[in-house]
Amino acid sequence: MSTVAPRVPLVRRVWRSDDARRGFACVAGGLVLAVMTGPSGSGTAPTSGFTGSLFHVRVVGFVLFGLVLWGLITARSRYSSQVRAFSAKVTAAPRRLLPDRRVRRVVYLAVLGFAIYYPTILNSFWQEVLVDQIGVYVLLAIGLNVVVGYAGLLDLGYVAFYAIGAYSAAYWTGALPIHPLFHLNPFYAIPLAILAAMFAGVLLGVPTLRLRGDYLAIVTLGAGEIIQIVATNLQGVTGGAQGVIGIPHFSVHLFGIRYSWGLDSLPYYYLLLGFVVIVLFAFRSLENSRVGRAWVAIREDEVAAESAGINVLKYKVMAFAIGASTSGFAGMLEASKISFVEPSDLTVQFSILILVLVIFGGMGSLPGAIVGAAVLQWLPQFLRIHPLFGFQQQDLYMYLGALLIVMMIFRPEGIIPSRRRKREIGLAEHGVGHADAMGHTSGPVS
Amino acid sequence: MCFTQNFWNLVVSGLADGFLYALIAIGYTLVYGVLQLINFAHSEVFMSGGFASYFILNAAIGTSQPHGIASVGFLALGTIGGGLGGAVVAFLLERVAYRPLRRRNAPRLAFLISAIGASYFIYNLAGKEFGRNALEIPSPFTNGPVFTIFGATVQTVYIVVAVAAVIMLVLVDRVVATTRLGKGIRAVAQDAETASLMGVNIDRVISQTFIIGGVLGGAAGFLFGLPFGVVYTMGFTPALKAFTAAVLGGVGNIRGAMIGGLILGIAENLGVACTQASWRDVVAFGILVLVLLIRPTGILGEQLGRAA
Amino acid sequence: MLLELVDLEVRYGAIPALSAMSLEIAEGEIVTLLGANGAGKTTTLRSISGLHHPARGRILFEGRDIATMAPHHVMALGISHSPEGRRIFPRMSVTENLEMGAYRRRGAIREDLDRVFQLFPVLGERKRQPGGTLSGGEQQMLAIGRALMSEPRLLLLDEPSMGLAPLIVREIFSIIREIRATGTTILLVEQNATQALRLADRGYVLENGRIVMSDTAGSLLADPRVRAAYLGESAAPA
Amino acid sequence: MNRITLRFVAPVAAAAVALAGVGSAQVAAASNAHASTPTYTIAYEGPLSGGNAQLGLNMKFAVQLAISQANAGKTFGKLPFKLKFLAEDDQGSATQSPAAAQAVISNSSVVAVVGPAFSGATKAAEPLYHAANLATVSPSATAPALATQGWSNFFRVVADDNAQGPGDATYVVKKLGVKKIYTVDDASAYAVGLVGAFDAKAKQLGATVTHQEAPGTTQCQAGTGNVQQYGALATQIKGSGDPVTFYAGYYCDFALLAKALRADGYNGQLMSDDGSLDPHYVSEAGASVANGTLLSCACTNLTSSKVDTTFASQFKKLAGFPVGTYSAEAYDATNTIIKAMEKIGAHVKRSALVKGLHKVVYAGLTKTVHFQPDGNIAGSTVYIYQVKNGSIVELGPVAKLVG
Repeated sequence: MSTVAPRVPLVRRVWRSDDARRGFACVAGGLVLAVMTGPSGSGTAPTSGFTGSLFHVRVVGFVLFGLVLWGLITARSRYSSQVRAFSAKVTAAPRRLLPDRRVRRVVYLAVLGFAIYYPTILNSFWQEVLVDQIGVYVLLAIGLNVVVGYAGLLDLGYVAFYAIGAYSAAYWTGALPIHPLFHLNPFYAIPLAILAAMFAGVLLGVPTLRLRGDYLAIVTLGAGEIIQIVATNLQGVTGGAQGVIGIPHFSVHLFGIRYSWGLDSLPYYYLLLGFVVIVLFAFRSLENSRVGRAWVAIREDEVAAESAGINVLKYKVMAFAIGASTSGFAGMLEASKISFVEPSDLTVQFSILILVLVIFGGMGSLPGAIVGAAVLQWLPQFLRIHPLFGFQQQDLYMYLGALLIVMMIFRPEGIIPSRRRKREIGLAEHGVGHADAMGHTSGPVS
Repeated sequence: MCFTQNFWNLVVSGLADGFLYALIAIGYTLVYGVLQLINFAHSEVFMSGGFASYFILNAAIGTSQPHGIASVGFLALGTIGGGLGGAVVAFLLERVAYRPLRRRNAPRLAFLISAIGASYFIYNLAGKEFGRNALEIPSPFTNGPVFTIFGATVQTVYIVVAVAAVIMLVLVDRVVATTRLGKGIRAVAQDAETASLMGVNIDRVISQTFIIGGVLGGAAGFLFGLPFGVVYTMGFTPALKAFTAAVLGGVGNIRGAMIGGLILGIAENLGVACTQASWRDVVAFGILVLVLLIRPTGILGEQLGRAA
Repeated sequence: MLLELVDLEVRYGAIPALSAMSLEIAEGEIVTLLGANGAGKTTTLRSISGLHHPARGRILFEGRDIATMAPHHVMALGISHSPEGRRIFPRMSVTENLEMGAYRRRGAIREDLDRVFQLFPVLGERKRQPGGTLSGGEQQMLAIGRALMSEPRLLLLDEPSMGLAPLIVREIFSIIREIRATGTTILLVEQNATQALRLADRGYVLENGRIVMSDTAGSLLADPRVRAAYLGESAAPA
Repeated sequence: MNRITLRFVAPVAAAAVALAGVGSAQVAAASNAHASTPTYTIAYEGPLSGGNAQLGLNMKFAVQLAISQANAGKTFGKLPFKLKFLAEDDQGSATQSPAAAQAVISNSSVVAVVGPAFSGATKAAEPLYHAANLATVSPSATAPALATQGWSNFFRVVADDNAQGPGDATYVVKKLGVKKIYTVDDASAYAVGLVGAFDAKAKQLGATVTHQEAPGTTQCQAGTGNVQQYGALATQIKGSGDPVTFYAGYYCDFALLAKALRADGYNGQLMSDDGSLDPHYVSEAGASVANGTLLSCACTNLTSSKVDTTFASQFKKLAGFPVGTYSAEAYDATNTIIKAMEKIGAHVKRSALVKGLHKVVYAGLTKTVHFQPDGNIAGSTVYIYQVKNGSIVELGPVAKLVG
């Protein structure tokens, strides 16, 4: 008989203990962080980045950081009940206060008031950042949240709809080489741009949303690429790689109101803020409506949803189209604000960035999407001015990539999770439901 | 037709591309087989292979120009080096980005997101550490036209790619069909739980599957980088094409991946002749979308490792 | 004792599947586990082979606790599990399926293959056929044959008669009897309680994840409660 | 119930923390001490981070060098004012550059800007600079459209794409006597403009032109590499039999194309633009492939020529790396601004400096800077270079070579 019981040597026994493993992972994580934040190498000195960050006193700090992390994690798992009790005590006061409807309303109003007042005391640089880098991205994240968070679909071609919005703005205002029948101020073209993006969403969605989820991801990724290639190559239609210049600013001339948005970014900020508030209300009520429930059903078990009479494709396409139109609006607003679109900005990275914002904030959570986008978009700007740990802008996507992995391992529900989503993920991990609309594995398991 | 004039030339360069797509596509297919998951980060396995072979060959050859049998040796060294680099990255990838999620039985969306994160992390780290300019792999041979067939020029590098690819493709096909490891992989792909009841260590088989895919992908990184050099962003487009090839042949089907790769390589090259070179990616993605819509199970159907 | 389950508790998330489960099997015995759908029979077998890890309690195999071991380690100790629904590898040939059963073993398995083909002559006729194309009964035979390939000390059989024609069921049970004759200990989970109890030495009755009765097979077969609950509809297979 | 509300408190808190950070950054910007002699700031806007950082750094240190030399009285003698330097990063991106522009404009001591470096970034930021009547002198933005928007404050010290293209075409047709040309561009804004002008001029001179577009790896840096495509393109070029292939784009893609062409057995003359005028072209293509390649630039290349080695050495001392593409242009742009300021005297206002720049004449390293009314440089010269024995050698200005 060769079925001898596995005899485990000491080294392997230590390795197999959870504590040792965690310790190793924490220290390794610290070292990786040391390399990430360390000096860069180059093609001629490929190891200089590694040696410069690992054979340097700073590495001690990172190893210590790893050890402290290990300690914290171990302590947390050992004393999990005490930790829970403590955090319950800390949050007790707000918990007691917040259920009160009035308190809540006051909080909302205070947030809104803050959002209205605070930008006025910022300098023009941060005002600009607030629109170009934060506001637009908050809107984009809220929109993608419908697709990824509510419907559980992975859309990696979100930039395509942004592009369609931006080029719609250019088209209706006559800035493109091809001209429309009549020219419009971009403000009046907003509905047209939204419709165009929505239409594109349906067009892309209807055939592809029948597919399994991971195929959908690839097809949307391809669609995003194609949009960029088309925008670059169709010189006669889109102006090609040079981009389109001279898209006018928004202006309203209606019912005796005359207002033009100009170079100042604050008016754009308030327009965005208004739009975000409207969209928030709309999405919140959508989440709690029949449609929202259908999305939940699809996420949890697509087949069951289908057999319960829910038109799965319809609701998926709906989510896709809502996300697309939000993205289209954002594209149009940005194009009109800076009067310019160029294809080199319409990259896959852009789509990925928005995805990171949503995941970081919390899939399916509106406050999560807002805060995720605001914090992650503000942080690089802040780090640029006050660089910490040798942060360099060109490494941004390296940090974001690492962040995605870490989030998926430790906190897949995001920093401000949707309660429902968190429960779903928990259940799915115990084999109940799916927590995404990725479809059933068509794997060969019978 | 627009390509009649250059037909055989385009077929030859298409085959060379196709072999590379096939090598990368196998990585997708194997991993898809055992995990039912598209390994989005496979592009970076490919890229890492390119860089590994660059550093190894740089150390071995430097600026000298080897001849004759030495060339073959250095080619083997580059291929093995690329394969090793790819294998290491693929192994770590599975350990760090997938296994913790698998342990928790996380939703598939989480896997995809983790994979995207890993991809961005790896290639940007490579950009940071190795610079963001393309690096030229020291050439183990002098490239040039070798012979013509049907009026098509066949370059040295095409022959190298074809020979290396055929060897590896046959090898992997045999490994999966006949060895104990191959049986483990197929068992896990068909029914992981039952495989574990047969005494298959699923974790180990999954690791080994990533490693095999990594070896092929990494070697492809070397073969790809040989004429064009290596750069940190090199993985994205070829990997997306290879994925298309895998879908074309039927995800999870090893021979399908090979055939899909070759078809895609040729179709793309002929397609370019009819349009501008700038539409090349559109041709490939167009094929992808069409295949997914018309026959999502691919030409040979989805399955792993039907032995013969 | 060859196998002892001591105070076992298994949960699916918050839902308990087994609680305070205790059971023992001596070397050479056939023990059967009876119970309605969802009573926890399959969960018991899956916990023994390491597919589920219990929240509490011990699983002792020859005195050694295997509760937290991975399935492939459990398997290496000599426990072989023929799972519910047969779970043949559909795109592997009959021979390859059997070879999978001997996956942990290195060295010659020719003899074992021959032994299985002797036990199940029909498999010998279909050596090269993909497992997925066999009939239900043939698949069940293949599943049992595959489980035997590892030369187990303890064989776990989960519903070997499920969905099969009565004639085939009888054949399968007679083969189980033959296997037992070679000295292999068997833990049998069955819906077909009469057949199982006729074959077994002892039996346990599970309800809602708890053992509610345990006795010799003969006494259980005679027990009116058991007869009413489990033998009512299938008392006389014709 | 209470959990739902909790979800709303956390964002507020987080947002407050984030915005508090915003505020603290504001304080840093507002510090400008008074001195007896007035102090003015010359700003630089360009990529200092992101994929195009290197190109931006080439310019940034040149601006910094020009300012410190002027302060030391080396360039113009004693000046009636002191100069300060401010660098703003726009990553070369159109969506980032308005914020960078705002940061520059809101600093009241800034009287002129060197930059923005990239055409797209310029298109997005220039309306703001124009509204602030702040002069911008770009060392590198070559899109022709920039000079046609009515931005009176816009200047550039490089020829636009329309100048280099015709110069190159003239050289190819007249000097090389070639009547069939294959042109390829990398689909970047810069290359598309350049190749359009090249094709038009070549056709006007009687040559036939076949054109292909092949998207490149976006200026050798970021984006998605797509390097395997040159195999098929090379096959087509070889099939065409055209004796000259002109590539508009950047060195890394040009190197790949060149290698693919030679591997296919193409023996024609290779030529490219200033995007390829970089020693990396030779190192990436390999000397055997690169030798004989013609390159062009509406600039003199300092890495290879006799012009002012003191600039090159001082630059290296300051920056820690050698001068690169557009370093000399940035240096000239800065000195042109200082020259115009010197003419105005001690009290420099933004609007006065815009007027002053329209009139200034300054003999710089690369050329004599004198602006046309639309901000383009007057009488730009296109230089031809060639790779010989693995290094890039200047042949001379087109006008002289054609004779």
